[in-house]
Amino acid sequence: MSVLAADIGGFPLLTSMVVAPAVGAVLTALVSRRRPEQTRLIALLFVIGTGALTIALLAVFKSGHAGFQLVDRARWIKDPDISWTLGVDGISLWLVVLTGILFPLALLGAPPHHDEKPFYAWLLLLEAACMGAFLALDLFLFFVMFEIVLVPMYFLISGWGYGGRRYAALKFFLYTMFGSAFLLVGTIALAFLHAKGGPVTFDLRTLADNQGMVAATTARWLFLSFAIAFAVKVPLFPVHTWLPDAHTEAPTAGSVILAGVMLKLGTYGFLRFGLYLFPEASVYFAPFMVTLGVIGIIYGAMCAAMQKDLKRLVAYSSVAHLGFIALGTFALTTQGVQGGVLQMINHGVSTGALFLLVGMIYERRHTRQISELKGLQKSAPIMAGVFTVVMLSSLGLPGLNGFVGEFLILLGSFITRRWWAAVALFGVILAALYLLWAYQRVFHGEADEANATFREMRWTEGLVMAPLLALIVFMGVYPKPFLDRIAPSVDRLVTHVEHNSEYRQPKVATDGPRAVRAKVGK
Amino acid sequence: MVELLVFIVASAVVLVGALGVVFNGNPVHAALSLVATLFGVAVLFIAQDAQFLAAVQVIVYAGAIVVLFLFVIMLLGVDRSEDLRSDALTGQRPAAVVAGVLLGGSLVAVLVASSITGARSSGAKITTGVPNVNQLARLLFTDYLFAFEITSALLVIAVVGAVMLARRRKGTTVDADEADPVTRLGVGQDAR
Amino acid sequence: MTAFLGQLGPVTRIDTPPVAWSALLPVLVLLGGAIVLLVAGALLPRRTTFGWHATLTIVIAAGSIAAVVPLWFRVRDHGPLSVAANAIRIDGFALFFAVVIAGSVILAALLTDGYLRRENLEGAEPYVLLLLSASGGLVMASANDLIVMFLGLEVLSIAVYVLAGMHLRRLRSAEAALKYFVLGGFSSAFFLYGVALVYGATGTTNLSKIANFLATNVLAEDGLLLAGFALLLVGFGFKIAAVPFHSWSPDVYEGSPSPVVAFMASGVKTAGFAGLFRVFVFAFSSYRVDWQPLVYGIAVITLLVGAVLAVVQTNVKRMLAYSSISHAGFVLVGVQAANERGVSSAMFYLAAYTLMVAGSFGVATLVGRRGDDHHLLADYRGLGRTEPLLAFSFVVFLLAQAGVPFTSGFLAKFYVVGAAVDAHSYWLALVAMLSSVISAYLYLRIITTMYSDAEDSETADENPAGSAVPRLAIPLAARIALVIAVVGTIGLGLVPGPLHDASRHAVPRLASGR
Amino acid sequence: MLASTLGPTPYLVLGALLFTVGATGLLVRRNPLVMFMCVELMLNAVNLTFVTFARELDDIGGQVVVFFVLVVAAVEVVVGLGIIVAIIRRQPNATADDISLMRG
Amino acid sequence: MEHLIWVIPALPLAGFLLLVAFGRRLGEPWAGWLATLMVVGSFVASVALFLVARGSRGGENHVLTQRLFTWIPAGGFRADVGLLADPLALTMCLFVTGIAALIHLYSIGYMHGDANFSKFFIFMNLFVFSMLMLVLGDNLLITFLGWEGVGACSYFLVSFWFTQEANASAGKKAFVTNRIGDVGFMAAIFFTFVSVGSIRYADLLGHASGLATTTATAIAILLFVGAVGKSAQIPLFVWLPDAMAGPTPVSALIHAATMVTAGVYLMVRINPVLAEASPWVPTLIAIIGALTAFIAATIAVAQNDIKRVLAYSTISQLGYMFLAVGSGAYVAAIFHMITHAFFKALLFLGSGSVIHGMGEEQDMRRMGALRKLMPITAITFLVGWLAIAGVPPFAGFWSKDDILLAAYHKSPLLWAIGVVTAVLTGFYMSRQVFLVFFGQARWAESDTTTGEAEQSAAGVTDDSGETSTHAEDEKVAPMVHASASTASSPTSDAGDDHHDVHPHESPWQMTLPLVVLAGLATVGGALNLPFLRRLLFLEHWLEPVVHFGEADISVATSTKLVLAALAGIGAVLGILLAVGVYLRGRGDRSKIEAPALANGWYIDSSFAAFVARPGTRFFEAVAWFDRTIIDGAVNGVAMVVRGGGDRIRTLQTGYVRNYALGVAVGAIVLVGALLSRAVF
Repeated sequence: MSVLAADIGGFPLLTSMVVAPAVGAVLTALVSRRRPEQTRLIALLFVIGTGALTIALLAVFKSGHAGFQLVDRARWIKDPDISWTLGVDGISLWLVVLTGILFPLALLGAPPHHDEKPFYAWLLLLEAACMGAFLALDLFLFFVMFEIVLVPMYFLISGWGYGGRRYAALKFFLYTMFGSAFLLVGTIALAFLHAKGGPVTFDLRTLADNQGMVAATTARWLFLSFAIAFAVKVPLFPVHTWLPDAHTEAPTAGSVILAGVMLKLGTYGFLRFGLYLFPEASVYFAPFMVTLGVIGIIYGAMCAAMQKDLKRLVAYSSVAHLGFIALGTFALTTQGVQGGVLQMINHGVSTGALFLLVGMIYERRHTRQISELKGLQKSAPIMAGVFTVVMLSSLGLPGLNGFVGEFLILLGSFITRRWWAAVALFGVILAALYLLWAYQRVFHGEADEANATFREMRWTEGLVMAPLLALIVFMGVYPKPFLDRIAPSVDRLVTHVEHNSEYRQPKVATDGPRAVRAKVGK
Repeated sequence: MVELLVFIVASAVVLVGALGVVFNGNPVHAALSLVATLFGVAVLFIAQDAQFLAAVQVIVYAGAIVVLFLFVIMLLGVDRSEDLRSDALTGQRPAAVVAGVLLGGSLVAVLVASSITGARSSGAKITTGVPNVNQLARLLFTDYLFAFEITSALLVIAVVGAVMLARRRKGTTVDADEADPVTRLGVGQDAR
Repeated sequence: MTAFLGQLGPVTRIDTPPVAWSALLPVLVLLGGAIVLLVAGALLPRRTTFGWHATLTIVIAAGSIAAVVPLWFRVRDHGPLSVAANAIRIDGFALFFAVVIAGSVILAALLTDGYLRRENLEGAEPYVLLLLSASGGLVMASANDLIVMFLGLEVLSIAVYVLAGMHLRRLRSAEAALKYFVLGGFSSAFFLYGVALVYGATGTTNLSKIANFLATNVLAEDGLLLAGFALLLVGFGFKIAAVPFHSWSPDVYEGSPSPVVAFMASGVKTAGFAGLFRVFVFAFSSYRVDWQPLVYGIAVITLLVGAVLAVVQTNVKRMLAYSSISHAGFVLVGVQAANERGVSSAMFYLAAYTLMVAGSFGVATLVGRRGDDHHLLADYRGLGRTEPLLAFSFVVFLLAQAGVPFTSGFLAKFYVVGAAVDAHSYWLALVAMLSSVISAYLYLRIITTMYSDAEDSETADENPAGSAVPRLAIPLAARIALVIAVVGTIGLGLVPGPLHDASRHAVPRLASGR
Repeated sequence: MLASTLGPTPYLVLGALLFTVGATGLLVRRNPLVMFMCVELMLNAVNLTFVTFARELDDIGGQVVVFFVLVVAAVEVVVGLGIIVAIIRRQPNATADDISLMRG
Repeated sequence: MEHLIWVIPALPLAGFLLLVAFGRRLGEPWAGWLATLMVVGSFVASVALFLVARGSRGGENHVLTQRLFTWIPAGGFRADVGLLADPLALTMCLFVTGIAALIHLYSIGYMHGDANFSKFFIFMNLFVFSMLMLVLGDNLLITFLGWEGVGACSYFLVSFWFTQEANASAGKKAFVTNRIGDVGFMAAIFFTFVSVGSIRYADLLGHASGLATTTATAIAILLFVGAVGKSAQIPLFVWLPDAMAGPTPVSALIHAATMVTAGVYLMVRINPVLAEASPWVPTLIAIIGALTAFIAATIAVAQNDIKRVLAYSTISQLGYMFLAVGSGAYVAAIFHMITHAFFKALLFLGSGSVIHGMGEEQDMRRMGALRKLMPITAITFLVGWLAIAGVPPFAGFWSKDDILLAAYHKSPLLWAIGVVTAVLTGFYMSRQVFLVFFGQARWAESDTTTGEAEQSAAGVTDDSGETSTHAEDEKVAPMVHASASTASSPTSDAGDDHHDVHPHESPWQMTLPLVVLAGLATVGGALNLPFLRRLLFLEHWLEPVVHFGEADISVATSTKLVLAALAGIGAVLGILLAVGVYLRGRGDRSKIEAPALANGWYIDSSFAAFVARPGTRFFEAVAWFDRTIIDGAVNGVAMVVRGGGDRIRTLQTGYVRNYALGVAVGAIVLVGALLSRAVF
């Protein structure tokens, strides 16, 4: 079923994607403090190298396969059985690639103002952890990676953030750790209950593919414990309040990674460890999760509209966007889940780009207060143009990436949960409302004295934005290559859920017109 | 009958002595009350076939330990009587009484209700023919040999500890909060 | 002695039981070493340019560890050894703890050397007491008799009482000694009374016999026994600083000389747990349904109170003291599980914690500066800039205590929670993890303080905070200690296998419950 | 030798009471020396209990234990008094309540 | 040939991309010429395709399709980028590209000298591309792509002169209001997929007869919601008048001729579904259309801004089209759409020419007697006037007559509304023509008069509480709420430059399109002359598309003639009334131009007051809730921990005896707990 590393000449590609940035972090840390240019070089080298590895992964990934590919496996701890198992499938593939792309951009686009060395070291460490979390096929390994990301991010926020950074970093760390507490207990409980006194294993596939070892009610409890952790990470309403603070106070690179990559750990967790491990419980709790998602969409948008801080606004927009992803995931239809996976990438690209832009604005004006910005379009038309495209992507304009994901999510959820989707649709209106309003206040109007001398985008900044813009357009116009790789794994996941529960997704979701014709035929 | 009489008298002495320790404001008096208790306990030892222990009790406890107490009291001149009419710590005394009543109550209840467990000696029996000393000695060097050896470590600790603690250290106190910054940083000379 | 016995021979010949001295070697090395050191201390000058005392102590402790090695294999291949009329049981468990305790002696000794010089307190006595105390710990870990356990406890404790008051010019040191001593004596009395009650109920103080008795007899009236359990638990609870018997520990940790605290939090606590396991989990295992709820309750309040109180402290040593209480709660979770996983996880935890906490107090020792008085959080401000390596090592210890992956602390928690889950104590596991979230606040607070300059880091670039304060003097020995602790903490986090295997092997087979 | 007519209970109860008085005494007295004396009372109570059990169980082991307790008591007193001496030298006439620099 | 459908949208897209890349370098006027060329090319391609479609198979209508690539595949769902060139689409293509080409040409002159000249054409080309995708899409999603695309372009172009807050607000308002409709559209797509399993028109319309009535109703209503938003019908029409903030060519192209008619196109496109829906759906559409037509016309009567009059007029005319759709007269709707495109584009461009000539002056009260100074503009404008008023034989008469006939067939009441509206149309258009081109020249009048005029304008707007829009926008307004008045009071004319106004005729790039459009507006009726069946060209041409739903209107010829005559008389009546009031000066203008009308029946302001304000307040409440309750709970937990810590901390008194008490209590609890186990 799974394609082994041996298929590509035995090179442990996935492992190297985790190890490379970690090695880079250590090397960066070892360079003398007085050689900042060297640290930068090393960091860049490793981060771009890792990006290149992810592109290589894209090349060797076999797009027809549903199962895990390129699996690397090595025993780590004997009892309980914990192993370094990495593998990639359609669900994680793009997240890994996104990670590989966003990190170099964040590093290039938002260099630190002081203490380069630790900054780069932490950033590289963060990349290693994110990679590990997306690739882990061992529950324990995943938890480890899921948890360790907090540390570099904590240091990035508290070390290089803005005014309220300490509070924000602390809140971020503790809040997420609070969720992880449940996850750890749940993880261990699952493994032990699954073992039934036999050898305990944390191997994801073993645990997921042998359903029925854990009683249904127990599985629901376990699902809840997982869900709390992921809900905090996503974050879903009402456990989202760490996010605005963390996003706002984090340095630009931190915000980009936080929004672009780290939030996906939660949604990815729901897919990989929620639906896959607890199909029945996922179905059972789906109405609840979908409701949370929808509340997040509307609520996040409303809060976003009322923010006075541009970065905070973008942060709240993330709440809304991730609400969409949760909605799609727990719509439990192939469209919804595919849309969710795609939207993770879209959100990473768009919101990452937005944070980069907000960072650029901050660099120039040293304020994020919307009320202090005005008429920037006059002096910086190109930046305004870039901002416009990113904004339109974020509000889901067809032809840009945001739309494809959002549409699939709404379509998928409409199939099973009509009224939830109907409410979620209003989020689409609200998104236009708060983003355009913000754009208007920041870029439109007559620039006052402070904003009149606003500097246009530099070409280096443009270079950082270019790949993101290209992705925004490409994914909007031709998402097929993405969906083609996502689809088999998603279909397998949904089928897995169907096999292990009473739930069946409506025929129309899988068969399209044929399903309807068959019905009419009868 | 005799045992009962002995018990009543001895237990009275024990309790009165114990209460004396607690209620005598003057530490010297308290120490003397302690002696009474120790004697009472020694009597009760005898009443229960522990003659050697009774002797040791008198010699070591009453003879050595209490003397040590008195010695320190005199040495430090802390024989001022303590005012027992009030307690500066709010609630400490009533709480202590309540705690005492509860603790004593539950212990007594346990002992009264379930003293007989059916357990019997699994070690050396108390044989009436052999002198108590011999029996103790035999056990001390057989079953309790290791315990006996380890007490040596205790004694070494006592010696070293006493030496360390009682050594007169010159130099100012380093952390008295009242001390002014200068003396606070002042470093005293070693004893030697 | 033989001559003396020979004289008495005709009257009452006492056949001393055969003692396998080799099996007692780890303890004997420590005891004998202490005596040698005492003598050597009298011969060597008090103030030495080279840390002879510390070196000797380390050699002795290392010797003790070395003595464990052959025993370990012997025990592994031929089963546990009963020594000295079954008063001592040398099994994997005892040997594991022997290594941990001796290890904590090494770390403490490395820290003590520089400390004594700095505080003008040179002399061999502290090391002697350290070794003696450790020997008491070893005795506790291997005791198979309640009396031996009690004596081990006293040896362990009384030496530490003295060590707590070692820095006589510090009022706080003396106060710590007094508080520790008074409360220690108080709780020892409870413990002893518990021994008496158990003795009365079972007719013996030997743990094997007690276990046997409890497993084979059904007591009509078990009040005596249960009351004995309760009182024994008071004694152990005091030693491991479990709530509500913890109140001494913050004051004592704050007041005692920091290297001594390093030993208290690691060696002494470990020994206390070793005794707790020996008595409750091993000997009283058939009554576990009775005592498990108590331990459950104690664990919960210990976890929470420790964590919550740590949060509101401003003195780093007190913070660590309270966090140490919370950690004790974690180990109690392993105790509560009362299964093999629980024991081994607790052993792993204690071993890992020994490194972290010794390291932490090592840092506190150094930052305390002369007078051992700079322990406020504010004293750590800017440490990340002035002493990056020291700060980094502290970060490692703190993150490990917070349970961050790739440190020993994480795996320790993982194993303990696993044990609790295995025993179906899900809520306890959850409470434990949540308390570690609360504690994490504290650790992060310290870390943040270390890496924040002066009042506001925006302006700090021109005026590095550390410039006003002279650099810390970090003696070589302390450096070595910190390096050992850091390497151990991270190493165990990456490769927990050997230690975990050892802890698994060391657990004796437990009897099933009543 | 006295015949055992009384049974163990009165002795045990007396021990419990003695223990309680000692414990309570430690709680109510401020003089550290007297507090130590109270600890001695508690230890004596335990000793009495041991001896009683020894007779009840017909086991000399209980008496041996008392022997060790005596040693421990002695050592405790030595060290404890050492500590007190050290303290009183710095803070003459200090009571247990005065020694409370550290709290919270 | 059918493989070349893609050329039609591709050319403007290419123009867009080229201008994005090289627009600045090309500069003025070459960027404009490039854009125009692309659109002209697109028009040529459309014509070619039209000829192919018409020519093949002996006049049989031929449906051309082309599938370019799969856009979104997901499970059973599949959306292709597919083009469908059927008669309806081709009709739309022809007039969209044709008019767009003219307006592009016009814009070269109009935008002369603008700093962002090339940017303007970027958006214009993008708009044309989007519009063509909307029209040519072979499935709902491609239409939706275009649908949102034109919305976005509208946003860009309305707020093109972004430095003025009012323009920015208007753009935002347009987009957000449109989005409300778009949500309906999206929901309709979902419904379609769920019930048909496909979103291709071929599948939806081909299987329309198999749809359940409720499903068809739902789809139809939801798509109608989308149409209402896009085509500015009640209640979502408020954005269109504000959208006049954009440059005039934009108003002409987007907000008169093409984009706003997309809703009508959509309704016609799905006519088979409408036929399957409950009968109340068409009726509702007709009522909404009629009401919109009437109300907008009344508002147009009292407007002073030259473009606002036209904006309300557009809304009114769109109402006619929906009335036609609701009455089942799809051909009439399309017919009117085309003729409307001709004359309304003409009128807008004419007004643009006036504004251009007047130096950005838009207030009709400051114009007058321009016919001599701007002869070409005046003559073409007059043609437009007669066309929209419905004076035979101009284009408007024929199409409007068709609609009124269908309305009469549906319900005489609707017809009556239609006729009254026709009278109003004649009136307000005449008013405009007289104010602008006749009477006295008022642009040079003294400040006082102007000031008064301004003040009266201000007074009018004050009632709606909106004069301070700019300032309040910051506070009040994430909700759709902008400026009924702002567009009409350009801030640049605050009394410093209008003395220097020298009205002049516009350059040829601007007048040429006027002339062409005037010609079309004159003869446009020829597309569908009712005299002979053979002359009903449009009806024949569209037959294959609308045959499902087209109502069979069987009305006696005599009735037809009477109705036509009445419609013509109504138009003339309106004109005569205006002559009386505005040329002869009879009657009280102020009574006609009542504040209620000038302020659009207060619809916009009441929307602001009853929706936007409470909405904003609600949003604020949510944000407060988030800060205080949700986040407060989080911080509250932290505070509880700290507070608990501080509380428990007091137990740690520092007194050793207290500690001992703690130990004792602990011992008692333990003993008690264990003993309770022994006892129970």
